[in-house]
Amino acid sequence: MRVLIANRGEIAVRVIRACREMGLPTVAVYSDCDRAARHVMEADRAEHIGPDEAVRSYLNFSAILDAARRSDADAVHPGYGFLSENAAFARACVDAGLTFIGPAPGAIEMMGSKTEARRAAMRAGVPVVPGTEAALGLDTAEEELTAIAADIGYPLMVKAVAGGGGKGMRVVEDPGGLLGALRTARSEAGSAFGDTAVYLERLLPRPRHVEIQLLGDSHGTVIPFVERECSIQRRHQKVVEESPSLAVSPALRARMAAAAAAVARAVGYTNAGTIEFLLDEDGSFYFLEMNTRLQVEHPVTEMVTGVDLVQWQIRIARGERLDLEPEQALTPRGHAIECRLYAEDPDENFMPSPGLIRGLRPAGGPGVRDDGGVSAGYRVPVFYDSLIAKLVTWGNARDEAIARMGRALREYQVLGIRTTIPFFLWLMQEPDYLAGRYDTTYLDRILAGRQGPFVEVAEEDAALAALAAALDVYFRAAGAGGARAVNGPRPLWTQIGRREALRG
Amino acid sequence: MRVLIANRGEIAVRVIRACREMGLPTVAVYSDCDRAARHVMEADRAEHIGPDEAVRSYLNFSAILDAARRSDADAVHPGYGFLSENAAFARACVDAGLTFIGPAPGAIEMMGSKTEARRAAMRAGVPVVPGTEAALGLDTAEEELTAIAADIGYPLMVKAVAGGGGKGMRVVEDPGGLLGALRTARSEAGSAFGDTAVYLERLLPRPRHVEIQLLGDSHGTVIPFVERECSIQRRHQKVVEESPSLAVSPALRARMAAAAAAVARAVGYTNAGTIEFLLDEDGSFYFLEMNTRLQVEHPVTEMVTGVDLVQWQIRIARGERLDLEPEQALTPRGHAIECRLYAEDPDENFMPSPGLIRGLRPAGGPGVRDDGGVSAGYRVPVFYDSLIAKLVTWGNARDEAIARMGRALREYQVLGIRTTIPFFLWLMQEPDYLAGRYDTTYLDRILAGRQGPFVEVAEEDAALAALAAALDVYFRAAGAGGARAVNGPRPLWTQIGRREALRG
Amino acid sequence: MTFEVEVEGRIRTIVIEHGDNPSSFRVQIDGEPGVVDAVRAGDKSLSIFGRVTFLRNGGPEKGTLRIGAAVQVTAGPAPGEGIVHLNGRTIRAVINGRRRRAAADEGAHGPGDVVVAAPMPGRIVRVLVAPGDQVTARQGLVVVEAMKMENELRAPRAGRVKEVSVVPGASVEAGCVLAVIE
Amino acid sequence: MTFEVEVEGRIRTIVIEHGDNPSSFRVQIDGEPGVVDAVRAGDKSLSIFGRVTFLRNGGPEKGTLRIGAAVQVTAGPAPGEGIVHLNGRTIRAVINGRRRRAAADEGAHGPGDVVVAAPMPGRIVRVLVAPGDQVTARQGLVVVEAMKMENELRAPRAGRVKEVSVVPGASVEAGCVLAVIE
Repeated sequence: MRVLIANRGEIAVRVIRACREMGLPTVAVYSDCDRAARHVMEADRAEHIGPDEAVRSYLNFSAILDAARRSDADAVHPGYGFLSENAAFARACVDAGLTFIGPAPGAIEMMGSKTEARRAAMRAGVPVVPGTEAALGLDTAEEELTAIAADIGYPLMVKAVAGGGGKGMRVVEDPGGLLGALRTARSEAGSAFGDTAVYLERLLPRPRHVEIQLLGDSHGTVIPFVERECSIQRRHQKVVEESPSLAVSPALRARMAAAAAAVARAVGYTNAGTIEFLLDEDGSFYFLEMNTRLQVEHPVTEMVTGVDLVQWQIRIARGERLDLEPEQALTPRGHAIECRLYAEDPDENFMPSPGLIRGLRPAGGPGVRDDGGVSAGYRVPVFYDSLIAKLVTWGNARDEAIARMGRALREYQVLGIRTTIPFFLWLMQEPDYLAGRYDTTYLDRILAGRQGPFVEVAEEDAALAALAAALDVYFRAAGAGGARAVNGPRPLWTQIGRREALRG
Repeated sequence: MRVLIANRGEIAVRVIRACREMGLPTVAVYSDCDRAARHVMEADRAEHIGPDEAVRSYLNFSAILDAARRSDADAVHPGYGFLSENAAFARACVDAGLTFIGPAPGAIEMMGSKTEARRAAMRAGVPVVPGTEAALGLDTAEEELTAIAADIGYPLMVKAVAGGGGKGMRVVEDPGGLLGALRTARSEAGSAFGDTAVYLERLLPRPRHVEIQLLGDSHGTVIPFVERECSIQRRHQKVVEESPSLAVSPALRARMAAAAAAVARAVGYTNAGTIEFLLDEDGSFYFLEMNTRLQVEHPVTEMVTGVDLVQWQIRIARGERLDLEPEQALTPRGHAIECRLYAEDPDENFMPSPGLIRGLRPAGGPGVRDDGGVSAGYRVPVFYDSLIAKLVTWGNARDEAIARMGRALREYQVLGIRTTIPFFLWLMQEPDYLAGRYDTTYLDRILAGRQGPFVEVAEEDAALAALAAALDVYFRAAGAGGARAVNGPRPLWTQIGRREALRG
Repeated sequence: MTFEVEVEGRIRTIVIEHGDNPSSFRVQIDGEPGVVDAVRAGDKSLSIFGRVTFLRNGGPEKGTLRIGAAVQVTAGPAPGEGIVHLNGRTIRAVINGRRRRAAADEGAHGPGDVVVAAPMPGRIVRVLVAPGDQVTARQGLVVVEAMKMENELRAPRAGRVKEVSVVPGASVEAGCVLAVIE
Repeated sequence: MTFEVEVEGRIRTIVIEHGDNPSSFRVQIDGEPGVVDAVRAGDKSLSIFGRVTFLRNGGPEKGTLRIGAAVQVTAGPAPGEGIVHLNGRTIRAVINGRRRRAAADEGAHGPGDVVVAAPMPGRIVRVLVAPGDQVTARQGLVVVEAMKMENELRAPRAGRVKEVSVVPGASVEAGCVLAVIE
C-alpha cells in the first residue's frame, strides 16, 4: 500500500514515520514554497500540487487526487486541518478508488454539524452542555427565544452550528444581551461559514477541556484511551496538552471513556477520533464535540500508553482488527506533556515570526520526543499555520515530566526565527501550572496580567551576550575567526539582517 | 550541589541533562580541541583543562581537581571511560572534599582486579567461568600448569589479571599451545598494563554476553534491573545492545538478578554498577566481571523501566535512599535497542572518520531517543574514541523496536563525516539478527564472510544522485541557485574537499 | 574596534583589540578592561574564556565576568540583530542599533517622522487610517495577516498620518513601510 | 556545463544547460536528454522535479527517471566528493574524479607512481617498509592510529617503494602523502 499524505509540516513527517515503520512507501505533496520542506525530503517521492496559497494546493481536491494518480498511491492520509474533516474530500478519495485513512464520509459529515453531533451524544445517553437541541429558526418569536434562554440559564453562549475556531460565538451574561448577541453571532457565522444557523448552550464558568481519544475498527470494536487534559489554551487555541489529567480520577476516567465509546458506537464510528468534553468543577462532564481525525496532541496519549495511533489508523483502514488490549489503552504509565512550538514571538504578543531557519537542534535524551516539521535552511512560510514542532516529554510522574520539559526547552535551538520556547520556559515555572490549578480561562487571564519578557536575562549573561555578539561581528569583519577558524568568512549578520529585512 | 563532569561527548551531555532536570548547576571540562564541543555549550559553565591528548587533559587528575576548585564544584561525575574506574582518582576527589558520583574507591579497586572480582563472586555463591582462582605465579612449574589447564579443560583462555579491551588475552585450543600462549599473554599484559599476572579460564564456544545493571545505596539497599543483551560485538567492542534478552526467561532473569545483587551485597557496593555474565547455550551463566561505573548502554534499561539511572547515581551519592520499586526495575515494559553511531567508515573496514560535521539532524518522533555528543560545526577530533551518538528505539515488542530503528537510521543525517549508520541499516535486516539467533562470535563471523557496500543504491537513485551533485556544483559555480536561492554563494564543495584534504 | 550593543534595553559599549597571540583579545565593556581568549569554532559558534570587569546596571557597582563558555551567534530577523545562544538562554543583541535607527528615521522621511514597518511578511487585511488623520499612541493603523493570524499594527506615538503605503490585499515583506506618522 | 560524476563505481556524464525559465534546465545523463525544474533551497538542499531518460547499467537498456525530490548535497571527506542524501539513503558522488586522480598521479610524482595518502588525520604508529623494498598488492605499508584504533594502510598494487614520507610518532592530516609506490 502506497500512502499519499495530503498535508505538510510535522504531521506529514509523523505519518511518513509510521508508514516507514510499517514498510509502506510514501508520497508527499507540496506547494511552491514547500519544495524543499522537510516532509518532501523524508517521503519516498513527492508531487507538486500548486502555488503557495492553501486553497490552490493543500485544499485543492483535484490537484491532490491527480498527484495520487501520478504516483500510483493506493491510500490517502489527510493528517489534521486542511481537508481532514472534509466529507466531500473523503468521498472523492473513495470514488477515485483510494483508501481514505480516516472515518467514513458519513461519520465526518454527521459529527461536523454541532447540533447533529449533540443529538448523537444525547441518543447515546451522554450528557451535553444544557442548551437547545436544534438550530434556532430565524422565525422563532422573541418571547420564545427569551423563554428558551431562561430555561437554559445565564450566562450562556450563542454558537454557530457550523462553527469552529471561536468564530460565530458570543457570550450572553444576562437576558438583556440575548437578542443582540443572536444577531451578531448569526451575521458572523454567515460570513465565516455561509450558514447563519445558531444554537444556545449554557456557559460553564471555569471548565476544563478534557478529551477522550478513541479508535474503532470496521468489525465493531471501539477502544477508548486515557484522557488528555487540554485546558491550557490561548485564545481558544491549545498550546500545552498532557495525559493523564490531574482532575480525573480512575473512576471518572472509566465513566468518561465509557461515554466517549458509547457516542462512537452509536454512530458506527471507525478509525481515530476524539470526543471533547467540558469537565465542570463539580466533576460532571458534558459532550462538547467530536473531532473526526487525528489530533495535534495525539503524542501524549502515545507516550503514556505505548500505542502508535497513526499505525493503527492505517491498519484499521486496511480492514485489520483492533486487537489492542483495552486495559493498555486506558491505563496511563507515567505522565506526558506536549508543548506546541509555534513560529511566533511571545514577547511581541505572539506575533507570527516566519522566515529562514538558520539552525535547528531539537532536544534529545531521556524521556524526550521531538515531532518536528521543519529543518535548517527551510524558510517558514507565511501561508500556513505557525506550528513548527511539538516537543513532548515523559516522566514517571507529572513533576518529572515538567522538569524534563524545562530541560528540553533550554536545549532546543531554533536559530533565525522567534518561537514560543521562552513562553513555555516561563509557564513551566508558574505556580498554578505546577500545581495543576487551571481551567480553559487560565492562560488568557494570567497573560493579560503580566508584562516584560518571558525569560529574564541575568546581568552577567547580558554582558557576555553583548561581548559575544561584538566578537562575532569583529571576526566576520576581519574575515578571520581567531586561531582555529574552521570555515571561510561569511556575510555579516548585521548585513544579512538589513538586506533581508528591507528588501521587497 | 554543583556537579563537574570529568568527561566529554555524549556521556557528558547525558549527565548535564540529568543535573538540569534535578535543578543542579553543571561544570564542563574541555581540552583544546573541545573548546566548542557540545558538552561545553550545554553546561552552565566550562573550564579548560589542557591540550588535546587525553593524558594531559581528560586523564589529568590535577587539572580536573583544579577546575573543580576554580568553579566551586561540590561533586564530580566521571562518566564512563577516562577516569571512571580509577580508584586513585575517586580517592583524590574525596580527599579534595568533593562528592565522587560513583562507588567507594575501595570497591573500584577490588572489582578492578579480575581475580579478586572472581573471588568475590565465588564468595557470594555465584558461578564463575571455571578457571584458576588466583594469578599464576611466574615460578609455577610447567607440569603444574599443564595439570591445572587439563583440570579446566580445553579450549581455554589465558587472560591478564589487569586486562581489558581484548589485550593480554589468548585462546588455547589444545595442550600443545599452552606454554606459548602464556608467554605472549604475559608479555602483552606487561607492556599494556605494567602487570604480567595472568590466569586461566575455560572458553565457552558460543556464549551470549548478558549483563545486569544494579543500583546500591549507602543504606544497604541493592536493586538489580532487567538484563541487557550485549552479544553484538565487533572485535570485543559492543555495537548494539538490547533489553530484554531473547535468551532470558523470567525465571532465568530472577536467578541472574539475584546472583548479581548477591555479588554487589557481598562487597557492600554502592551507586551504579553492572555485573557482566556469560550465558551458555544450555542456560547456565557465569560471572565475567563487574563494571564499577555507568555503562554506555544504560539507556536501553532506562527505556524499558522508566528509571533515570543517572539521576539515581546523583541521589545515591547525596546519601538518599533508593526507594525504587524493585518490581519496576525487574519488569521490562516493551523492548529497547541501542545502536552506537561511530565516526567510522563501515565500507572501509570501519576506518576512523574524524572531521568537520557539516550538518546534523538526529532522528525523532515516536519511540526514538537520541543521546548525541556532537553538533553541526564541530570537528570530531582524532584523539578520543569515535562514538558520536547513541540511537535508541523502543517498541511494544522487539520487532517494533527493530522496525523503528530502521526508520530512525534512515532519518538520521550526519553530513561531512562517515558513520556506522549504513552498517546498522544492513544489520537490522539480517535474518539471524532479526530472529535473535546470535552470540558474541556472530558479528565478526558474518562480517568476515561478506563483501560490498552495506547499503546498495538502486540504479535510479544513483542516476539522480549524480544529477543532483552536478546541479549543486553548477549552482555554486554560477553563484546562483535557480529562482529561489535563499543564501549567497558559498565555496564549491569540490574545492572545500580538496583544500581540506590536502592541507597540512 | 568599537561597537554599541543593545541587550535587554541597555546599550553597552564594547571595544575589541588584538592581544598578544592570535586567539587573545583585549576587550572593554563600558570602559572596564579585560582579556579574553576567543576563537570561532564552526559557522555559528564562538568559544570564549577569560575575565572581564563590567558595570552592574550601568554602574557604579562593578561585577566580574568569569567567562568559560561556548556560545552560538546567528542573525536574527530584525536589522542588525544577532541572537546569542548561551546555555539554553536566547538573548537578542542589536549592534549599533541607535545609529541604525537614526539613519532609518532620517532617511527617506523627514526628521521626527516615525516609520511603521511590517515586522513580518504577510498580507494586508485592512487599512484603518488615511493620510491626514490624527492618531493617538497605540491606535491601530493597519491589520496584517500572516500564518492564519490577524495582527493589528499600532502607532508608536501620537501624531498625524503623513503617508499610508499599502492597500488591502497587498502582500508585504518584513521591513516594508506601511505608514509614516509625523 | 559537462561533469563526470562517479557514483557506486560507475562514471556518468551529466550535461546541464539553462532552460526556458530561471528554474528550468535541459540536462543529459550519459547523452540521454531530459528537462528538470531545480532550485536551491537553503545551504545544502536542492529541490528537483522532472523527467529524464537514463541508460541502465550504462546501456543499452533505457530507464526513465521520474524525479520529485528534495535532496541534500554536502562536501564529503574526500577530494571532490559530494554526499547526496536522498530519502535516508547516503550516496557518494565524486565530481570529475578521473581527471582529479590523473592530475594527482601526474603531479609531484612520475607517471605510473601510486601515491598512498592518509585517509584520515592521525598519528603514525609504525612504518613497515623502507624505500627500495619490493611490495605485493595489499601488503601493509604504514600503521596510523586515530580515535584509539590502529589502521594498517596497504599497497594498492605491487611495486617498489619509491618514497616513505613519514616517521613513527608523526601526526598527519587527511590527504598527507605517506608513501609512493612506483
